[in-house]
Amino acid sequence: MSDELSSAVGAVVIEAVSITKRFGGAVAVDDVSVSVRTGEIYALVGENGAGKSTLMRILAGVLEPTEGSVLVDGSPIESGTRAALDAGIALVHQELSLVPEMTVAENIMLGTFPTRGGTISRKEMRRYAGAALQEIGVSIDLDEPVSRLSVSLRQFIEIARAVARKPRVLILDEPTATLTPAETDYLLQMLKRLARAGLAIVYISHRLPEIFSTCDRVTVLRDGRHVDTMDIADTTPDALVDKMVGSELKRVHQTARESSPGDVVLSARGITAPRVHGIDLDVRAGEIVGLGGLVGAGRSEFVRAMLGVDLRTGGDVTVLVDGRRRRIGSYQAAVRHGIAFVPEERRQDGLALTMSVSDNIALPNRGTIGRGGVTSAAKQQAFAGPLVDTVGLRPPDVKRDVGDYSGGNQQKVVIAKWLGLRPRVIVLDEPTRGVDVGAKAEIHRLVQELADEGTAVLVISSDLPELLELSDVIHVIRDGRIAGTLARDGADERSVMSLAAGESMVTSS
Amino acid sequence: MAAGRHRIPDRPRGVRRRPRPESEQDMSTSHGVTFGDDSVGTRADQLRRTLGRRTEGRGVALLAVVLVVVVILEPLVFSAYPVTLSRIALVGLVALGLTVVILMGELDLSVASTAVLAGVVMAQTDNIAVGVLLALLVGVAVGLVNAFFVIKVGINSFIATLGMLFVLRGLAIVVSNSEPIPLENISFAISFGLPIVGPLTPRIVIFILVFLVLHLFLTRVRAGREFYAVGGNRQAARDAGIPVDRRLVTGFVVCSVIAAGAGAINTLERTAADPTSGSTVLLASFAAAIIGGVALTGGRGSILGTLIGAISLGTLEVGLTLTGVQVDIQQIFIGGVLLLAVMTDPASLRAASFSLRTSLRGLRGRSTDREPTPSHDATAP
Amino acid sequence: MNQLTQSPVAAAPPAAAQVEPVGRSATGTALLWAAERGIVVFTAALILASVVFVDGFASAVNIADVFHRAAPIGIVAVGMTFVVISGNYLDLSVVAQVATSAVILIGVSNSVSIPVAIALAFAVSVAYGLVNGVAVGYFKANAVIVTLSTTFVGLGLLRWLSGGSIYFGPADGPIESFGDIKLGVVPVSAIVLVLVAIVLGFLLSRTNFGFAVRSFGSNKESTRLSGVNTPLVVVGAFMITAFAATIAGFVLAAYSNTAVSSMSDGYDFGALAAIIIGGTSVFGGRGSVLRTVLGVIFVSVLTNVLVLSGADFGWQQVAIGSLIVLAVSVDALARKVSRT
Amino acid sequence: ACGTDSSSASDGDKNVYALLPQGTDQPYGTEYLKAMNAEAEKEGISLTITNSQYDADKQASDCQVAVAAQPDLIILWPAVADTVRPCLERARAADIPVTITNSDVKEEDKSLTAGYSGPDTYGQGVSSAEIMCELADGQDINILQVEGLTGNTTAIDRKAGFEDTIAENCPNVTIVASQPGDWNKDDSQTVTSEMLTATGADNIQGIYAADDTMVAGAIDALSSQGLDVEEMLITSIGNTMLGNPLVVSGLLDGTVFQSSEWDGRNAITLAAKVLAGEELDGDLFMPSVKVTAANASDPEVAPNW
Ligand SMILES: Nc1ncnc2c1ncn2[C@@H]1O[C@H](COP(=O)(O)OP(=O)(O)OP(=O)(O)O)[C@@H](O)[C@H]1O
Ligand SMILES: Nc1ncnc2c1ncn2[C@@H]1O[C@H](COP(=O)(O)OP(=O)(O)OP(=O)(O)O)[C@@H](O)[C@H]1O
Ligand SMILES: [Mg+2]
Ligand SMILES: [Mg+2]
Repeated sequence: MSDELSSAVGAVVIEAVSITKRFGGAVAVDDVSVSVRTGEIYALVGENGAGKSTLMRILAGVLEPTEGSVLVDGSPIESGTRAALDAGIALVHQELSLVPEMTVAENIMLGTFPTRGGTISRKEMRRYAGAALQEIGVSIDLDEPVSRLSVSLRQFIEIARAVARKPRVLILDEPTATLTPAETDYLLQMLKRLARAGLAIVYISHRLPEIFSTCDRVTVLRDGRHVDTMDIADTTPDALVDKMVGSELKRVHQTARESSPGDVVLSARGITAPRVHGIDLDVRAGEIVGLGGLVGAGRSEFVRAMLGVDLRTGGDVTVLVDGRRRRIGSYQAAVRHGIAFVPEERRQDGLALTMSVSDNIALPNRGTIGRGGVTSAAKQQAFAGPLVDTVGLRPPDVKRDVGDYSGGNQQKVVIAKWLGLRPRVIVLDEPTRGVDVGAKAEIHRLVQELADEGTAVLVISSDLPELLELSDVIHVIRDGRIAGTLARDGADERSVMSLAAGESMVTSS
Repeated sequence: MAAGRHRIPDRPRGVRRRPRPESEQDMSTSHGVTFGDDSVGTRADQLRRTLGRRTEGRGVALLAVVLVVVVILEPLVFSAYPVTLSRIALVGLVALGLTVVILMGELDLSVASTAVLAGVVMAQTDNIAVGVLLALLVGVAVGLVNAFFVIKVGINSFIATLGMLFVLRGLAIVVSNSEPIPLENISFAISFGLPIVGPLTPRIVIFILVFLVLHLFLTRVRAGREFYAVGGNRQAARDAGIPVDRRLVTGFVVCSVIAAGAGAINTLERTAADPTSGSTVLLASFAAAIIGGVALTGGRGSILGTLIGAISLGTLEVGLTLTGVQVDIQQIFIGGVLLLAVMTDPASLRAASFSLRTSLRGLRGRSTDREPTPSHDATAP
Repeated sequence: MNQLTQSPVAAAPPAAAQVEPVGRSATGTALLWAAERGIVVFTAALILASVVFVDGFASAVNIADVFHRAAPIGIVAVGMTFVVISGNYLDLSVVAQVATSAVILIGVSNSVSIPVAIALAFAVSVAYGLVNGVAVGYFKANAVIVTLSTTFVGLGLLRWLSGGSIYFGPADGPIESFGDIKLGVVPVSAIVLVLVAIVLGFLLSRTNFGFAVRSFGSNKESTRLSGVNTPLVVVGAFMITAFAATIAGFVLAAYSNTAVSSMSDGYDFGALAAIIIGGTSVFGGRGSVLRTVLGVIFVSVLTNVLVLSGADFGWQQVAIGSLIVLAVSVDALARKVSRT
Repeated sequence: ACGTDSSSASDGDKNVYALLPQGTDQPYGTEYLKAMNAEAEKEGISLTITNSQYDADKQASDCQVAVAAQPDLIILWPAVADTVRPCLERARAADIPVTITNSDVKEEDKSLTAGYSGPDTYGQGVSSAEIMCELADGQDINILQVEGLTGNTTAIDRKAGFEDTIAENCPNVTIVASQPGDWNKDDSQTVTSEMLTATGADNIQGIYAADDTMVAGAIDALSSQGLDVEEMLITSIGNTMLGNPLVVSGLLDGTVFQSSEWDGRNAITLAAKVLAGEELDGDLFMPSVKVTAANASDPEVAPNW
């Protein structure tokens, strides 16, 4: 197949012809046509729920279109992932789709295990997998089960899998959501390289800078409908955002928050845990403290150990409750004393996807809903209603299963869970990962409002602009230690990155 | 086709390979993207990691304990190993098939009933060969029905097979008119219970063969290995183009056929079909699999583990019988050992110590009045 | 009973890592509405048909018999619903628990006194709840094996200590006369079932504990991260099952005024069958006590009708099995239709 | 108790394996075991007892273990009579004598056994039927049958014995409905009540239950339906502590004495004879004494379980 690769750069490889996809009543994709040419990097943007993933899933044969067809080299391909793969279409899914218990090599070769005389040839498998990893310039122990790997590494393994298929069309659905800036740059370099070599690449991201630095053309989807397709050269980020949200978005620019920090509310001393080596940290009332660093630096581990979510091997944590310092022994104690935690793995740890929005929101607020431990669905829905409006859930249907909502909306629900408690402290781990610009702006607003109301906020983010915009102070973590601390004014992307990577020592008070 | 895809030259096609520029080099290292290969430490270190990936730990531990205890109390268990082996085969054969289904993240509660029905059907004819064939056909049929409900209708296997548990048992009673059916060719049936290979009876030989076949299938054969993907992350398996439904059908059929085979073997060894037999099969099989480290959530475990589980249970039972301890006390003992086995699993101990330590911390120092010492800036010198 | 509007089957098997969101068409929603009330419809239809076609079914005596069939296992099932919804499959040890409580009630009240017997029985049930709950909740051990083990230990102890013989209370003693109490055609056992169902139904659907149980069954980690003491929730679920089983033991013993250590054989999967026919998800999160009660009534009526029409034991089993599958299939198919 | 004997067996003791399908899990088995152990003490036999809980496969496996242990003798209570041939042959090959207890093996297998002690299970059904026939006294009556546990050997034999005899001796008695009561009082009570509903209570003149526990349930069902129990012709098997008082009080018209004590004791007596190489004069049958109001209070039919 890939012998035609070199031929006809710029010719249309894959074409979606007036695709419509309905899920029951809901229209996810509405009569959308797109086409991708060899050698180009083609961007697909839109808010959460715009239909990007659904459309891509249809191209990759994971979903059947309700109407319309997918053409490769002008001829329709039959449905099913197999057919799509054989036609040279490889999709890197938005949700990690790896088998935790299988090794890196097996995951890369999943579905195409090389066999020798009927039995799997481990040697071959390691060879191809190794080649694929080398192709993307990442080296990992091929025999490590992926369950042991970091989120970011898993992302690269997914990409390696796609590359190993020797695709002609490579589709990446928000691949950078779990990556740090450096890793993102690295990935983008790689994509350009692959494109130069004649691949057709479809790239989905909520991060416009990436789009503008990398892509050739961009299509905007809104509510499942095709809004516009432009050459990147002919548009600007603001124009793009307007097309995405459908109206003039009120943009929150570097509004240097007038933060007047109060007393230290959350105080951690000498926290140690696996991959965390003695971290001290204070968060004051009304202050937003950011934790920067590379994926794998141990930020998540630190906060999880600090809050008692995971086992803390050493150190101790106190929180200021009505003028008294309370020691936090267990995670439940933390919650009891008004600490809220928005975990990194939204779908796994943050939400019960098969339960309704109101169920999810009511859970941490059990104590305040009803009295004497007695509650009811009606009470819970009544309680959830206003919170859902506060975070701007769309659609604001508290009876709907959380699983039916798209990424950004799910994150809003996770935050809404905690607002009801009027928390003293809120800890957010990658709060806007995979969240669209609109929702992202709203979440930022929420976080800042919380701070303004005197909540002590601790944010982990691998999204530097976000970290810089939100944080009053940034602690940069490297290898489980604080590598440096930057005040708002002393902080910029470079200083953070250099601390994170440990290239040189930038310090400021 | 697949093979074709993978006959790649070391230089992957389509992409120009150029030595990665420095920048990228340290990009990949300096940003924690690179670890693993290079970080592979000493032999011991490597060994530890390989062991860390095994799922049979608990089974091995239990087996060790059992063997030590038994060797001290009742060496006869070993000197009369054919007896012990056939008890192990009795406990373990169905468990092997069940493991296949569990690895796919499904369950089959109907195995015991399948075995019973197969036996009863087998006894309907005088010709043993035909009978065994019929029995195995019952297995195939049951497997297909289970798979149909799980895949086509889309109800989960726990329920579908719970229903089948009742249906098949009922059919066995109906067909047999709720009475044991003696086999015609009793002399053959009896000889079937006698050793054929050295001291090993057909039951043991078949058990060993089934173990080997399944072990190879799940570790070496592509379709078999893909069962782990089906159980570990079904969506991923689908996305990767694995024919998940076909794998599921295979799994259910394999499991049911093995159960039916076990039913046929039992019927032969007893020289009669018994519609009320197999009361202990289902739970014993589950016990063997789970002790062996097979996770009911799928994707994790091994046939080897199940074998180890079966050996532990079988040996323990025989040993206890020989000690002649009162039956009730034997039961208490077996229960206790099982409970211990699952509770002393490393993961379990970790979970327990975690909740213990946190709750202890919760107790001491409910509140303290101290100002936080100013955060000394942890910047490196 | 808001649970009635919840889905009877698991939204996704545990293996599927990613839950596919579901949109619903009007027809689909309608179908689901019907399917989710499947058990109500089924039960109503069956009872109606029986009244019409099976003579003697509606007779006072027979209604009492249906209640007799439903009561003891129903009480067990109602309790076990908590374990099932918490995502822990089932509690096999109910067999041992029911037998133990029955034997203690009659054995001990013969030798000592009824209050002592009742106290002792509950003490034992607490032990069961603790061992099962701690092993599953705190040690994260697999519920099937844990409860299988406790069944072995429990029955072993019971038979070893009690001598395992048959116990029967004095004729017309308090226990027997309690068993004979009737409210019109409704025997006391059924009244107890209703009371237990009301209490536990309230506990499951209207209290924070029940809420935590359901939520835990749906997603253990998110429940823990919401500040719920999840191990304790598990202990609670097993504790409630144990209490229910103990009460079931009393009812069973009172009904026949006898107790044998083998009298509750088959209650484990029997109760589970009722729970599932009722439409509670075996993978946790969704279900209700009301559903379980309906499931139990359904099975009891069915068995009763089959006996009345002289069907032999084998066919009874076949019918029950087919029903488990049928009840759930209808719902699953409805979902399928509603999706596309 | 027994276990400790075997471990602390003095060399003089004979080692005997007793392969039983029930034990402390059943009332009968419990009393049986007591008698058996007591007698074994006397005879200086050290017992190793297994309980297969009516799982024929487990009993077969137990048998293999027993043979491997090379005891002086094996006492076998077949879980399922049709399935013991291999066990018998295995023991024969290892020339370990096997005595059968409680329910006998099939005719063609008897040559492999050293003797049988226990009730004539089929005969008990016969006796119970004979009582029923006498009570019926030639009139056309309809009766209900409550069977034992489905598929259980004893249940099957008693059913056969009863039905055959009724068909032969008194065709005027018709069994209009039959359901298993699983040896349980409560199950029996429910199914009886339901059978009455199905057949219409006033069409029924009699009830036969395969044991006293179940007949007690049946009687409760009658009285809770307000039917006149005295009127009904009721027979069963057992003469247990539950059944005997019912006979005395006249509610139960007749039952057949089955003594668990006799059964357990004679299993050992027989084994001891065989071990001592004594000549056996045929099988050792438990006298199937018919117990009616006439003799219910006699000491020799004092119930023991
Ligand atoms: N399997 C499904 N069943 C029902 N509705 C679905 C399903 N998958 C997606 N949807 C709905 O279709 C719409 C498009 O979802 P999709 O995931 O394609 O959006 P997206 O653009 O990828 O959002 P995000 O940027 O958060 O990934 C959403 O409203 C979503 O709720
Ligand atoms: N180098 C590594 N080796 C083993 N496991 C790792 C490594 N890096 C990360 N992980 C695992 O990945 C998971 C997520 O850690 P993560 O990479 O998120 O660290 P982090 O500093 O919190 O970065 P971020 O929170 O931005 O993702 C953790 O469970 C951690 O154990
Ligand atoms: Mg998406
Ligand atoms: Mg993290």
